[in-house]
Amino acid sequence: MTIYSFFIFDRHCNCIYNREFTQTSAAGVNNGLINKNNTSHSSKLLFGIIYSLKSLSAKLISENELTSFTLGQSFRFHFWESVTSYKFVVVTGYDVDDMQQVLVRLHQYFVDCVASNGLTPVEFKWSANGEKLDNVGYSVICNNSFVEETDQYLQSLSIY
Amino acid sequence: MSEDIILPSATSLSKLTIHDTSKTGFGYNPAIGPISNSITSETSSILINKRTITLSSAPSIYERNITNKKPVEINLSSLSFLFCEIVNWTHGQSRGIHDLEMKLNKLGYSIGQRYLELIKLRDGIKLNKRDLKIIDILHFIHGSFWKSIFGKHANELEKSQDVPNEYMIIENMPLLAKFINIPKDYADLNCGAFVAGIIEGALDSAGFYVNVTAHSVPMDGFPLRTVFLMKFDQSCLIRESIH
Amino acid sequence: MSSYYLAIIGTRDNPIYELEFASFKNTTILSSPSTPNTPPPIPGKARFAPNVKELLPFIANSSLDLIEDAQFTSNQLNLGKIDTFYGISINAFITPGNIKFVLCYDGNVKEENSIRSFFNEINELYVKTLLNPFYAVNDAIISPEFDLKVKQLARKYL
Amino acid sequence: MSRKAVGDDIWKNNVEKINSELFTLTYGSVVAQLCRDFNNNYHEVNNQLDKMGYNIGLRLIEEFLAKTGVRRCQTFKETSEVISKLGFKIFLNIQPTIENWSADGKSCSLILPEPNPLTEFVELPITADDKIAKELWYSQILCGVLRGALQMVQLDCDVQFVKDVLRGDDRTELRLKLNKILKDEVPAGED
Repeated sequence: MTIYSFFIFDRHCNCIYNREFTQTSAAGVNNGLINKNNTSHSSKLLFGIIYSLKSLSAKLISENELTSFTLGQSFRFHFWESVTSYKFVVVTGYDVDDMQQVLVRLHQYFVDCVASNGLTPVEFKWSANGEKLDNVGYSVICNNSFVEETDQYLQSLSIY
Repeated sequence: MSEDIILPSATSLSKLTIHDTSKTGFGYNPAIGPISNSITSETSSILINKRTITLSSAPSIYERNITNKKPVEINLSSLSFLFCEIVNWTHGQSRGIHDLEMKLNKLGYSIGQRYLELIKLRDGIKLNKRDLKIIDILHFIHGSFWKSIFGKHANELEKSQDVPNEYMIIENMPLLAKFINIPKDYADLNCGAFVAGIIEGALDSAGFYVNVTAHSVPMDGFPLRTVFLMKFDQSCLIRESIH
Repeated sequence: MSSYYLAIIGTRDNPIYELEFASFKNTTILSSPSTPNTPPPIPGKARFAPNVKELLPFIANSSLDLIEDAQFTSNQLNLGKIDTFYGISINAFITPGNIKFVLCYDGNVKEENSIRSFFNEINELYVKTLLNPFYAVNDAIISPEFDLKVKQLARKYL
Repeated sequence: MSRKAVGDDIWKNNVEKINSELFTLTYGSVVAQLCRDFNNNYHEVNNQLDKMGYNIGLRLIEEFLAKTGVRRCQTFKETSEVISKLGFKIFLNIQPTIENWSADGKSCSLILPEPNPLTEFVELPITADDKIAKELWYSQILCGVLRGALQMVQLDCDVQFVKDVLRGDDRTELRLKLNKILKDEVPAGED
């Protein structure tokens, strides 16, 4: 059982947070990558798959929300979306079952550290070179307390 | 503008000219002087017969009870959201962090002027006194003033060991800083500048000319601990040595 | 029956409000035999002699020195009677924010308690004025509502 | 539990509260400063307050949803109920009444109680020219907050004041109009 990565997409389809964990025996600070692959092909692909699956599941079974899906025998993608269209995705080993509570908890960190903190942006308009755009702030979450607290939380889980 | 920087008092938003005469017979016009509102036979009869008259269709602050009304509460988040937006907006208007802090100080200043009079008024006629010594007014600021605004007393009040005109009020858990995580491009901004302005406005009004700055000095368990450093004008010290 | 001049003076010695009035009390008793040509006096209207009237702002202003002396020696808001000048008595009051209320009046010794109550209530009116975000310290108080309230207090207490 | 009861309950047990006066004076200080900065051009002041409110709305909605657990509303009537009984209650401790529904059910009025935490202590200055009473919407920030918050839940709305007791009107009335329900944005290159 493993947690591989954690993504947040905003309502403009941008990957505003991307955290990839490198599994080492010494779980702790700064293992892995933070916001390195937000614009990567695989990030975009992931969003595309989620987008399609979400539409599909809404068409097939109304009242049912997409929660997770597996790819082959190695990965399970866990999905939760806020009413405000922030999409939270955690990628784990395929043997991890339900992560809904974890995703809701991650959203709470987002509320406390990002949304409630008026000096960090919540509108993440995309700029290709990662530059700050007028009045819209940075394109990714680069708020230390959010990074620290979510890292700490995810790494404290038994499935990590 | 230069005057604003020395004494951050606001310019007037409403002015009357010599041509403005009151239709109701009430209202003072400084351009005309006491003739503008002298008692006429109409106003006299209104006053004598205790007639109620309506001067404006808008509700009047003068009809409200401000001294012993039940305190109304709102969500701390609302203030926090508002305050952050003030900082963001002010940031856009400022040339650098120092300028931003000055502007926040100025906004707080006018609030401090108001709070001083309001809180003293609420002490009631018997207890409402003017403070004559620096130490007395500081006890007031650290105590009932702080409590009225922030719901608790400030944590400490200290006098500088080395500099005779310096005092410090220390707050371990500043209310407004709670949700604010200063991003990198705000450098060493201290949002306490706003509260420093409130203190400065109150002290200046009370006749204790002072410069107040906010400094974050974290301690174990109190990452947001803030020291408000007050440097009093020499004239205050001279006055104390005379009286 | 005496006449009064009230001045509220800002922190830069600038008048922010003024009012001339006379006691509203005993107005009926005073119906002195006036000639048919002169209208009866308006109750509450100040009857300072013209030469005194001109001097009132200056009298109020010159009392500021005395008030400032008291400012950091007395912790009371109400300073009581601080001076007399050519038969004009002067009472004063300082708010915690150092706004001064000066009341000049002719005639005899006044009921100090009435003046104190008058001042205290004006102080409350002043604080209400100050709480309005569109009012700044040292602005003239032009609100008709304020003027009305002050006059009502004058009628009530003096 | 009724919506009102839910709002009251969250307000009572799940909100960190402060004395409203600091908020009132802070907001007043900002409005007065804007009037000076924009040289009494009140249209610009309204715009700026609206913008600030919009930015607040974008964030406030997150805290709101996290605190209330509200999911998507089925009708705009339901949305307006949530705004009044939960939103206003939790953030400003007031509950505006909703009335004046349009026939199509897409616009309604919120009547704010007076005084409220924004306008307590406020009187518009009366001078010879009463421009301020004709042009300034003192509480305009609320329009921005609602607009921003609603946009985040995919409701594109117009929000504006139509009456304000500060201007001498009989009540303070805010008009809410639903323009359209926004669709999920589609990633670039996907159709």
